[in-house]
Amino acid sequence: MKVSWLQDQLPQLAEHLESSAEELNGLDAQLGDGDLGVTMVRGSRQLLEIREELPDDWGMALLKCAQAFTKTSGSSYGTILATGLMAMAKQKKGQAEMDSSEWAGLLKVALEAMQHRGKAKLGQKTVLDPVSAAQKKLESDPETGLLDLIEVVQQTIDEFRDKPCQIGRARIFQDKSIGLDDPGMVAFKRLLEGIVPN
Amino acid sequence: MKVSWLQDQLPQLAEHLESSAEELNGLDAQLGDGDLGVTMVRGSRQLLEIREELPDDWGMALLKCAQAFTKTSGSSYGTILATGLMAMAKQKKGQAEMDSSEWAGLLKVALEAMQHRGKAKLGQKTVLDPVSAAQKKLESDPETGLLDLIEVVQQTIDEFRDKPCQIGRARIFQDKSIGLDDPGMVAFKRLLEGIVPN
Amino acid sequence: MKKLLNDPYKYVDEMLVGMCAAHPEIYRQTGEGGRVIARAGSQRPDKVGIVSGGGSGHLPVFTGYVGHGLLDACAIGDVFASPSVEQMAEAMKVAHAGAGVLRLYGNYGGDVMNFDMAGEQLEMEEDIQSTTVLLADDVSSAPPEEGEKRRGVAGMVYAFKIAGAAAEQMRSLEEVTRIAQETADSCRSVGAALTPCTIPQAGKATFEIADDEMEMGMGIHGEPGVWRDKLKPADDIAHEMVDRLIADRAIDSGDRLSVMVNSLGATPPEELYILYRVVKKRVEELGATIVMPLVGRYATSMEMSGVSMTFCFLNQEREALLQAPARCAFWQVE
Amino acid sequence: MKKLLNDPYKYVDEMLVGMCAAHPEIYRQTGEGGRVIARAGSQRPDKVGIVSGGGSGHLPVFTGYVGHGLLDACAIGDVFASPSVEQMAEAMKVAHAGAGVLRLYGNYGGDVMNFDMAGEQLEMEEDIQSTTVLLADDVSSAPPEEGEKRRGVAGMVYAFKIAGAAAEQMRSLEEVTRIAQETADSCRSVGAALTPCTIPQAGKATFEIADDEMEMGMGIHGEPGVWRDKLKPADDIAHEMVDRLIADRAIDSGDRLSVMVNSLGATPPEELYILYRVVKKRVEELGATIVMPLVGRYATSMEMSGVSMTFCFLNQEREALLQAPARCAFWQVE
Ligand SMILES: Nc1ncnc2c1ncn2[C@@H]1O[C@H](COP(=O)(O)OP(=O)(O)O)[C@@H](O)[C@H]1O
Ligand SMILES: Nc1ncnc2c1ncn2[C@@H]1O[C@H](COP(=O)(O)OP(=O)(O)O)[C@@H](O)[C@H]1O
Ligand SMILES: [Mg+2]
Ligand SMILES: [Mg+2]
Ligand SMILES: [Mg+2]
Ligand SMILES: [Mg+2]
Repeated sequence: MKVSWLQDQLPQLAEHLESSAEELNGLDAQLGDGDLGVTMVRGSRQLLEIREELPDDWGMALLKCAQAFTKTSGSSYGTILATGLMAMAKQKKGQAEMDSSEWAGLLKVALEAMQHRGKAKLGQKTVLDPVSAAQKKLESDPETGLLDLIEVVQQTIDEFRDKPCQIGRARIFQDKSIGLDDPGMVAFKRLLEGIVPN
Repeated sequence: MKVSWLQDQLPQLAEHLESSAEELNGLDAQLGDGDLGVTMVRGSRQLLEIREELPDDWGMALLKCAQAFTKTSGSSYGTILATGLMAMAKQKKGQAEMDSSEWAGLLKVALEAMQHRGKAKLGQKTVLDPVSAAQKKLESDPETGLLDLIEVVQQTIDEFRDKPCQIGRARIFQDKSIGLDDPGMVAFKRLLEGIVPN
Repeated sequence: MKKLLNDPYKYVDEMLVGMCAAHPEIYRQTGEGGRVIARAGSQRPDKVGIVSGGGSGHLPVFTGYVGHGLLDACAIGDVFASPSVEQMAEAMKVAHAGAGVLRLYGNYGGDVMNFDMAGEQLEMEEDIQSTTVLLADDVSSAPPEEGEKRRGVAGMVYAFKIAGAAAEQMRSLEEVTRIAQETADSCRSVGAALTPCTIPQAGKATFEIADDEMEMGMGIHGEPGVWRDKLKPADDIAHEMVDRLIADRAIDSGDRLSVMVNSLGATPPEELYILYRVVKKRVEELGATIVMPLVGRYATSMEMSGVSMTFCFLNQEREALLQAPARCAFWQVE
Repeated sequence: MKKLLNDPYKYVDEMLVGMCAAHPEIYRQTGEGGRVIARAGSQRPDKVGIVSGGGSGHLPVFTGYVGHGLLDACAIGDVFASPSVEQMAEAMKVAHAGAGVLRLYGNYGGDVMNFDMAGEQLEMEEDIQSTTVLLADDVSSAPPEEGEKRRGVAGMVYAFKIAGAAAEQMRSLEEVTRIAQETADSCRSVGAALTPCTIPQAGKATFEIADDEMEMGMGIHGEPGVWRDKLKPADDIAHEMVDRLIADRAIDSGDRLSVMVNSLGATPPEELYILYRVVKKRVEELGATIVMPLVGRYATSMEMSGVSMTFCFLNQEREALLQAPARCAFWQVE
């Protein structure tokens, strides 16, 4: 697929994130500062702004997507997401094509970069955990469809629900966080849901 | 009478003021800062301290009494009282004798000085009002006994009860002050009560 | 409204000990019970002495403003209570260096009685020449025709600064007094309170106010204001305060004035700056110029939330004196 | 916990506008959305730039400390929220005058991620050399063996001051970074909160605490502390804070250190001085000397009640730099 595929996805992705904003703010408010929905909405609105200008080069296009988040938010999730996108951008520099078989590898470099940036470990109940689960699933079965990936992410959310958040703002409320979904995990699920399977 | 008469009075005067302290603090707390009892107690303790040293000259003795209040308190009542005592001290300078027939005249100069100091007018519900009433009574009947004077003071207190305080801290609570006795008036009554009629 | 203290009756004494310990190069404790704060070092001979005094609980007012180009000494009472006549007389003695003493303080009944009495006492005993200038800048505390009844609030900071600079120039008592009086006459203030504070010895709030209410025109000890109502947006409050100040003394085109946006204690500088935007715009729209704006905590009521706004109208003389060097622990002008 | 504001979402922007309007000779607003505060005037060529950044609501930290002998620029987020990567990169660009940039700020996850990313971005794009020194001085936030997890609090004021003076002496990026790191390593802080504050956008208190309770060791954003119990007498609190600090780093006889007794906002200077008495006594009993004590509001959480205490151990180099001239709207050292 080409960058135009991404361009086609953006409107409904943005719409889905707008409609999830309240939910994400609410989840984040229980454990943090309640701005996660705002972060996602601002980022996706910025994506719509630059949609037309996205270059054909996947590397450059992903870099611009990353910047859509670093420009509009100072919150952790925006930076973590941008870090992942940038890592993928480096990988895809100069390429106008992307194949779904590349997803596992791209998610892998993204995950590494995100771990390096945020200094969090897997298992600490952050967005890293569902990203890792999705990456593993794709690695074992490169043909995994989007709906199955979303299923894997949901399983990770369920699995971590009764564990404590050990990183970020939510770390302050370790005990309170038991029984609550990690907002960043849910935001990742909403991101995937915003993409229409082709 | 000589200064020794005053020296004899001081112990029971101080005792009476100690036992009135709580009442005076309480009255002042309703309308001001609740320190009137403290002011009177500190002043009378200081009077006991200097009791032995009081000179034979009524002028000097009254000056020392005034200073007992200016030294121990910064509150209005202490200063007003001291002002009155100082005015009387000037009048009695160089005299070792005092006659009860002089009381009307002494209270008159005291009242004038207190009015000048505090810039309050008669009728504004302050200690000035019972002092003035007592002064008038003595003027019309120089033989008035202490118990009758105390009676006159109590009448003034009763008369002003339902008027508003218009001066000092209590002025802030003009409405609230209606129905409440002015603390300074009551303190003046307690002062007179502390003197044993001879 | 929680306070960090030991024995409430020692609040002021312990505070003064700590203040002098932290700034020994600026403050010196003297007087009966240590209730007089004087400049460290000795008085410059023949400089007019400036003393102030009043209740504690308003830092930097009054004690904090002892320092070069400001006050020479200060008598300090318990929280919100006047110092004694003795303490005021002591402050005046310390401040006297041969050229007389100006008593410069806020118009509160108790303070006035005590300072007057102290002044008379000193003139009799020691032949120290002295004058009085009262600050009565709070426009909400009485109508203009009863201006002499008004309370003194943050305007006194300008009077300390400007008179202090004049004294530092070795001007005469008469001159320093004139300048102080002109400064006092040029100041207008208005305050608004959002919460009360707690007097240590009383242990309870000075007044009650609902969680969503404010009171316009309230005094720094909780003296009742002109209205109490729901808390308004910051810009509305700023506009109303400016309106009240200019209703009392108009700002003319070409005027030069300093503006103080002052926190009563808890209100943070962030919020003072939000208000200052409006004040600056309003003053400049009238064709006037703001000189040396003061935004911060200059006259407080311990942990009270709220703000006051002061305009100090300047002429050439006052402007130069306002900008002359001064130094205390809370304020430095170079 | 009432705030003077208009639209809570404009709290920071309006505050910055007001701050720059009040002190145009010190601050200049730049960057996307005006969220970078830089020194007024232009950068001195070849001086090392020092930038900081973090959430708003801590004035004078961070923005307030932009000024001569202190910071060159600062990126400022919403209240208690990190600035964006872009804003941090902009602050660094403004601060860069040919000799590289030191990023000097508190150890908070979001800030670290963003500043790291901004630094990498700038090194790639513009070849600006940069270094990082993190403040992690809050002893209650992690045990000594996990020192790198500690939060940065008021100790950063010392780091700004000392590194700022070193940069002003035209020292190299390497030198300034070394000095900043050594200062950061020499600071120990502990805080105690009595009340929460209100984040404008959230509109409610950051935490709940009973009317008669305090929390020892609480962080400046309400991060949980080490105990919560009845409010203690001021001297007990001061002693415990000193105990906690010296348990983490002993004071030896002959040591020279600066001590900060800092209000988190609402707590008035009166009460800081009550605490300072105890600190001074304790430090001097150990045979050490206090240099330039700082008692006041140096690092706050808006209208929070509470205090923090910081010890900054000095050597000759740091002592001289601490006392070198500096000037911002909130602090002047001559
Ligand atoms: N260091 C980190 N590494 C990875 N993910 C993190 C990290 N910190 C936070 N997150 C994720 O980000 C989410 C919170 O995002 P956000 O609301 O943007 O944070 P904040 O507003 O506290 O800066 C968390 O639910 C978690 O999934
Ligand atoms: N200006 C004044 N003139 C005369 N009496 C006054 C004046 N102000 C106050 N008083 C009297 O003093 C009493 C209050 O005394 P005190 O508690 O010492 O005052 P404060 O503590 O407010 O300084 C009042 O009840 C009143 O009788
Ligand atoms: Mg968040
Ligand atoms: Mg956030
Ligand atoms: Mg009283
Ligand atoms: Mg009193």
